[in-house]
Amino acid sequence: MTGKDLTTVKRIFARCGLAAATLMLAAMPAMAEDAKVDTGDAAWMLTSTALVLMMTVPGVALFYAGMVRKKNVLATMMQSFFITALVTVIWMVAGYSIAFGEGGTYSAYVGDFSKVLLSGLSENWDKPFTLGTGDGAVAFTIPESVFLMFQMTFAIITAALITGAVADRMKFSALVMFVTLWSLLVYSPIAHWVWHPNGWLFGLGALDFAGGTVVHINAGVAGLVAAIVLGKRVGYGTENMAPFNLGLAVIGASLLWVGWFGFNAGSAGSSGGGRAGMAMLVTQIAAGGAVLSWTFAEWMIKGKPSVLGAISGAVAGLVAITPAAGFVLPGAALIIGLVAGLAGLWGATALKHALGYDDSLDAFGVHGICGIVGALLVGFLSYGPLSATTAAPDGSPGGMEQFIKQCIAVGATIVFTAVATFIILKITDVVIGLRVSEEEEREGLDVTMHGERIN
Amino acid sequence: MTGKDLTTVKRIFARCGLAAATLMLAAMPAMAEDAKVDTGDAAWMLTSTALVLMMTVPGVALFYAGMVRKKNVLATMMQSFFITALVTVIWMVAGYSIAFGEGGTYSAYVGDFSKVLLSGLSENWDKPFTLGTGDGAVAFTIPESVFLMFQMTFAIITAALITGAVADRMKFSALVMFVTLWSLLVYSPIAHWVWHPNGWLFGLGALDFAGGTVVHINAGVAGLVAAIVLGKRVGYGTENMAPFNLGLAVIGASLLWVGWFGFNAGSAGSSGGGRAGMAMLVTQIAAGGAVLSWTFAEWMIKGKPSVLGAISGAVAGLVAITPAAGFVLPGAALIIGLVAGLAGLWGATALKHALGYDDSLDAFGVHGICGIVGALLVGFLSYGPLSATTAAPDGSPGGMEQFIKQCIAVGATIVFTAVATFIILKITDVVIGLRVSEEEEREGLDVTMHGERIN
Amino acid sequence: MTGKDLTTVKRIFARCGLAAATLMLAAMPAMAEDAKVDTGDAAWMLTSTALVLMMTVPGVALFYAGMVRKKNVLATMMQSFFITALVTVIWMVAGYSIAFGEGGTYSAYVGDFSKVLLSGLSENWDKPFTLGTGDGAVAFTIPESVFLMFQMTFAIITAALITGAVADRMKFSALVMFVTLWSLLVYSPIAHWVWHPNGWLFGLGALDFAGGTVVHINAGVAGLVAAIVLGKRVGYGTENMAPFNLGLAVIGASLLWVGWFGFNAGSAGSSGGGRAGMAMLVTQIAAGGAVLSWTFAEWMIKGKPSVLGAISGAVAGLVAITPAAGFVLPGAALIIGLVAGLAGLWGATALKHALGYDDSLDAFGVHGICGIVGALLVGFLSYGPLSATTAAPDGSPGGMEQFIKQCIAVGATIVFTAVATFIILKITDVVIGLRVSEEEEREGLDVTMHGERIN
Amino acid sequence: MKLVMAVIKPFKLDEVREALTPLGVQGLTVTEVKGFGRQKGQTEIYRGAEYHVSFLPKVKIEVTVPDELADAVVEAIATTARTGKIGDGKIFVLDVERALRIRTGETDGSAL
Amino acid sequence: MKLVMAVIKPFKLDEVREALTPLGVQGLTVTEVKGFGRQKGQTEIYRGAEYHVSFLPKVKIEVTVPDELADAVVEAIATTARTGKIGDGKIFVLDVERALRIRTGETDGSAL
Amino acid sequence: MKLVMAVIKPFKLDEVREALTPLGVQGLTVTEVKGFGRQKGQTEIYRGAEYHVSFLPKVKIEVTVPDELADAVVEAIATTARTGKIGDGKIFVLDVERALRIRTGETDGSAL
Ligand SMILES: Nc1ncnc2c1ncn2[C@@H]1O[C@H](COP(=O)(O)OP(=O)(O)O)[C@@H](O)[C@H]1O
Ligand SMILES: Nc1ncnc2c1ncn2[C@@H]1O[C@H](COP(=O)(O)OP(=O)(O)O)[C@@H](O)[C@H]1O
Ligand SMILES: Nc1ncnc2c1ncn2[C@@H]1O[C@H](COP(=O)(O)OP(=O)(O)O)[C@@H](O)[C@H]1O
Repeated sequence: MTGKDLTTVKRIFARCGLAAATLMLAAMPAMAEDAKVDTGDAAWMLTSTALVLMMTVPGVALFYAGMVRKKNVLATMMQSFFITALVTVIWMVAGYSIAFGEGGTYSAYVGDFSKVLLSGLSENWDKPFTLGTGDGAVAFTIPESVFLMFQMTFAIITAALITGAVADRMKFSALVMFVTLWSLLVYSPIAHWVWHPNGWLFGLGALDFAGGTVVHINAGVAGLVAAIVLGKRVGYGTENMAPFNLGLAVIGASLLWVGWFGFNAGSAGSSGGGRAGMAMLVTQIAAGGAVLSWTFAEWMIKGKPSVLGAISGAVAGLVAITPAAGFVLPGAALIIGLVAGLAGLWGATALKHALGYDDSLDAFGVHGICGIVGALLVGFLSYGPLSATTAAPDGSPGGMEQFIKQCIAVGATIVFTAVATFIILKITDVVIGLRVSEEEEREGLDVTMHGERIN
Repeated sequence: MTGKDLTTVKRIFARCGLAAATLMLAAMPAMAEDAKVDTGDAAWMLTSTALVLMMTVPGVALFYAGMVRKKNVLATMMQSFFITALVTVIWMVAGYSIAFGEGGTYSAYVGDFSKVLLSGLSENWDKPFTLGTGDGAVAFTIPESVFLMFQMTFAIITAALITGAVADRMKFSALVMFVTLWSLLVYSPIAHWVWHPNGWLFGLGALDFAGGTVVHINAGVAGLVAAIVLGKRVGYGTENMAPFNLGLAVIGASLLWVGWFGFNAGSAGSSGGGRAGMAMLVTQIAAGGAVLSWTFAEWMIKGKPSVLGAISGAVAGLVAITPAAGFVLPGAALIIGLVAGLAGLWGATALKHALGYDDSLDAFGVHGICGIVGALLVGFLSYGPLSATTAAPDGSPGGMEQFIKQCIAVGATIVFTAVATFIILKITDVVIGLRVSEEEEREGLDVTMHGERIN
Repeated sequence: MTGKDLTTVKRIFARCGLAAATLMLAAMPAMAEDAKVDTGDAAWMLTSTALVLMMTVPGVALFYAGMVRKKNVLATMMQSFFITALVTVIWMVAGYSIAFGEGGTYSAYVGDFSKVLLSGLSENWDKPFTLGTGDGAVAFTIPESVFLMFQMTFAIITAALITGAVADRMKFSALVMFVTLWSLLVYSPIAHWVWHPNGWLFGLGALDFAGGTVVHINAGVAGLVAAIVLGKRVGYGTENMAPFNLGLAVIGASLLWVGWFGFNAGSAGSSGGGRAGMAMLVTQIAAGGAVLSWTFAEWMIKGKPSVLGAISGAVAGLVAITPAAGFVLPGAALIIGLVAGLAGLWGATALKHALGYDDSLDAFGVHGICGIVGALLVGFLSYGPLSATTAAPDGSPGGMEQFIKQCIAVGATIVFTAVATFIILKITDVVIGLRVSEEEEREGLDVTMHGERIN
Repeated sequence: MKLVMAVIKPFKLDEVREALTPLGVQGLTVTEVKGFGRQKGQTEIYRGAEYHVSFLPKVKIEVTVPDELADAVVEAIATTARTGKIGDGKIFVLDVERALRIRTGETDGSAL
Repeated sequence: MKLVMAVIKPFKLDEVREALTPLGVQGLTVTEVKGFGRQKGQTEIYRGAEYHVSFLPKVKIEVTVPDELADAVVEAIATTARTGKIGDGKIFVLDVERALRIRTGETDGSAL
Repeated sequence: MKLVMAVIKPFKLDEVREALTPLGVQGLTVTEVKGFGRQKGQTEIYRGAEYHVSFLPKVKIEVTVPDELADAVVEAIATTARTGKIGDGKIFVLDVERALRIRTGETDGSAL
């Protein structure tokens, strides 16, 4: 790898997730055989991986389970928990290869099968990892095992987030089939577009620090499509569907918040430099801002500041800052947070009611909408020096040019995931049937799907 | 910065929080332009920040919510959750500046507005941070973003702890106003006194490793004043106010315990040297000791060892070791823990009943009393070499001289926070009214303040 | 320490827990006076310690409490919580010394009292720690305080795991006495055998990366013996003993899963090299595989995939990978996980019913059985290079020779713990009485042992 | 006065309450109960331990009404709560000798 | 014997129980119920979905007493449970034909 | 018809239900209640605040049966639920004027 190659890497890589790695390059010795894992970076990435896993189990599991009726609490937890296991194995078998394999003729769109079953990992397992080859290669200071584990936790949570839209009425068997196909055919390709140096959105220079498109817009739109295809819950709009135990949702949202530090600051790929620190700081500020704006808006509109509003606001802010976390300053983060709180409130109330679909727990209303808000706002608000490299000392300052790239990334993600999710759902419906019977729905999924109940 | 300056820094800084940073100085190259963030130290401080956030959400939220009656569970969680967001924004806007700005004429007592809205952070964001200037400067191996985020989580938890004293009867709107003023006018100044090199208690050489005065005595005394000003809960002493779900409190206490490793070992400012490790170890020992002494004492006195006693003991021990964590050996930690368990039990039962105030969840009884116990005991028990530096090879060994300094720090904190909290409460009372109506209190805050309930 | 000594260390140490330390040796300067703590390794080990503590409180506490009836929820939590404190103090007072003291004449079997009350820790507290002396010494890059805290969390969780077997019917006072004796007389010696360089199983070259024998087989077998000695619960087999709130168990299992990253990847002793990363990866894969195999098997056999099955599968997989975590490749981990899921299901259902004991929460069925499965399978599946050192470039590849060593380690652990546990229980029975009265059992331990209840 | 005690399926509660208001019923009391009857329960299996849960969640409505209203109330509940599927529940009518409104001390008819 | 069934505000429970003891009432049974009545419930809003919760938490006391004690018991409950605010609840009296203490098999008067 | 209302110890529920089936009882309704009586409660202490919890968990069974079955049912419950220890509970019998099966509209005897 020549000096010029490295420069190219830095320029491109600075635009996307795990970007801080490039900052390390300057300081690192040439990528020689004897490169060593940086113990501090590795420590942070191992920690971040644990934090992101915690976001799904128990984070999302509780956040969602706290919002459903008593009869569906366990089934809702089961969805996140089982998906964690399922996507783990899927990712190991083929998902990682499709997302982060070099790819062949269509390498801009999809990886290949070279890393199926993680083949190749037994070599260089104790050496720093380089993603991609040739000009586009991106060098890390951590081993591939850590890189792929960290990425695995993203694949897991994305699938788990979708379950919020289909809660209370989807067959468990159908969910298993759907997630298997979706993870391989939708998640992995989009991750390749955005995070593999060969990916077309990576090449375009669209900014997505930690997964605004790949994770949140993706899950949100998939959820919306699934909610529409499945149809409304029995009794929606007429029966009382008040959450059984919002306390669980508060625990879930809290662990999401804490875990999000791994999600965003971990996406710096390193603890050194200052990007991880800045990412954590702006994550916190955006979350705080969104709690305030959602809560105060609800207070004014509905007369009371609700707990569900506050925790939803936190998630809204965290989602919106995700694509921006490594690229914006605190002031911009506060703006993103305040806007996200209002956007989420609008998405989960006005928009949903206006369009009339039943997105049970607002996977689209919060993750979809706020993911879009964040992905677009970073186009204007990104601060050059934060993404600057020696090759591109100005980094990617916000502006119309960047905004257009963001629009392309957002649009492409929406269209692809909407169409592909729809097709996968229809196939699953034919093979298994998507929805439980009305009687099972009335009785609740806990007992009918899993033979258990909480007391 | 000359060699002599550095020496001075070390001598002073070794006496207070984040002290381990000084140990690093010896090993570091001169504070040149090209100093680099230590990836290992940064990894640990990022992790610690996540751990301390987890202490408030969901830690304190659950610890407190598990002790109230069913009708107030969500409202109690809401207080901690919302405060997390509120103090985040307050800290970013002005709190950090008031606490860690250099300050002008009264720089021994309060910072200035130079860091309002975190201005200045966009420069040197990827460089190690030096707190203060000139002789008193303290050099870190982590960037300012990480330092200020870590400190933010302390500002958050301190405000959240107060809510235990006012649970079940304070208006949510009044709490929002109170916390806003209190965080800016009470917390930030005291943090400046103790942790800024210009602060008068810092200069005095009072030992407070991780916040015995700033966090626990401060929150405990503020809580006591608030409990007295608000008055007793309706039905206090006559109606059954048994905790609705102590299971939540056990989860909360557990996460407090785990998170406290970030609180105390993170206050070493670094993972290197041995101070973080020793701080974690003595934290664990003190917590364990206090669980044993509280539980066995209760067992003897009341006939049964209660779960609430055990978890309260853990918190008591953790509080008491906080000011001492980086300065004492395991044996001393065990003593501190054993004493704290008994002191907490006394504070939460005998003292409270003797004086007749209604500190609903014993914010003062546990945090105030045990904070005082720890802050005073460290005066006798601190082990020189742990706080030693090249300039002061004896460190701060315990003794009468040190004990007097501790008394001054404790006394000053108590007096200032008591008076200021009282004034802020009175202002809030005039503007908004502190307390809900008796009917609202009867019906519960969940439904009357937030329009929600758990089922 | 000569070069040859170091080589010896590496060869031996690579076979057991905390093995990655050896990989560091090659890269380290001679073990001179001025060796420094590696900030990155220290950061990861501090984090791992927090994660492993989280496994017990609230992890095991919730996992178990979620499976008992309403009347025993708090008592079950109390057992884990109190044990955390109790074993902390026991470990500090003597447990650590018995486990990691050099030992005298019988140094292959037990340590000595040289480290009682952690004496000696005040020296070299800021230096890297070397375990053992002379030829067998093992050098770490972290201070002893961190090493002993990390180990303490293992001693804690092992004792806590046993409580699953005796849930619902053991006197609290008897449990306190039992755990005190058991921790000192059973846990510490076995830890010495396996993890101290002088230990006979260490010398034998049996592989146990993170505690398959010391923790899981040990706790599982002790639990089995205790379940048999205590006898069945009143109403076992006739009354409905359905779990009161499996939601708690899901939270517990999730935190166990997350915390297990500290347990296994922390057992690498370092974040550098690649062992921690590989350990984390295979941990995740085994957990995922076991969830799938347990769930699908149950689905086929019983008609429904249960939540309790899924979370039990996760624990089964995590247990089984524990002895293997640093030594196997992802493919082998998947096999271990799939086998463990089936083995756990068999242990918790068929085996238990066939033999007719009442292991309330399947401490033996899951931890015992899957610990054995993992400890034996690693004999065949371990991958040489992962445990390779310069002295032994082939490491410990799986095969019949290694398998026999594993059988010896497993057999010795089972026999010793079974006999010693039985004796300790009998002594406790004579002194205090093991079991509550039938009336107390009917009324529930929450109110009769602890004077509290959940509502 | 009569106490009409009805055990119904939980999701029918709101509908039933709304059906009673037009008849002049101004108050009623609801209890969560578990019902055992012809409707089969579910089998729950926890790690191999099977429990046939014969008790299903139901809701019990208790409403005291003047004698002349009793039939209409029974009728209204029966109609609204009916799904035609097994487990719809029962209605029992008991005689009430006295009624009293605590707030005012009003008795009988005017207490309801 | 009479079954006195009272629906009261939950926080009045302890007071009521204490008021009955002097009358010679040695046992009673309490159920958590939800009441619908003149007292308005609260509106709960969850992300824009409004539920008017017309049901308020109440406590139902059931106590069987000898005929001659019924009036005093009703009186005692009414007095103690009264706050004068809407929602104080109701008391109904029903006739009980038989009573039996399970432990001893005693019946009627001596069963209570 | 008679309404047999029994308050028993919770762990006896399954046994009692099984004892009623042979008598021809096809349905019953169960409520979790708290009982106050001769059986002493426990004292709970939370950080020094003592609450004597006089209420103990009990289960209430309500079963409506034809007049001729009432005695047998009372007898069966009394026998099965008896432990001989204090707190075994009570059985009360009330008269039911009407019964109706919601699903079919059947009334009285055939509604049960
Ligand atoms: N004899 C009875 N006494 C009291 N409650 C009854 C009786 N029979 C049935 N119930 C209640 O009615 C509910 C419905 O009865 P079930 O026999 O399942 O169906 P259906 O109402 O269609 O006949 C039961 O769950 C139970 O709560
Ligand atoms: N007709 C009735 N039958 C049964 N319970 C009733 C009836 N009317 C009222 N209740 C119960 O009494 C409670 C109080 O009644 P409500 O009309 O709100 O106020 P008040 O008691 O002041 O008239 C209700 O919540 C309900 O539980
Ligand atoms: N007069 C009563 N009216 C209604 N329920 C009663 C009455 N007396 C007792 N009970 C119920 O019966 C239960 C058992 O009564 P208790 O006096 O404790 O013991 P025993 O049944 O052995 O006499 C009580 O907990 C209560 O629920």
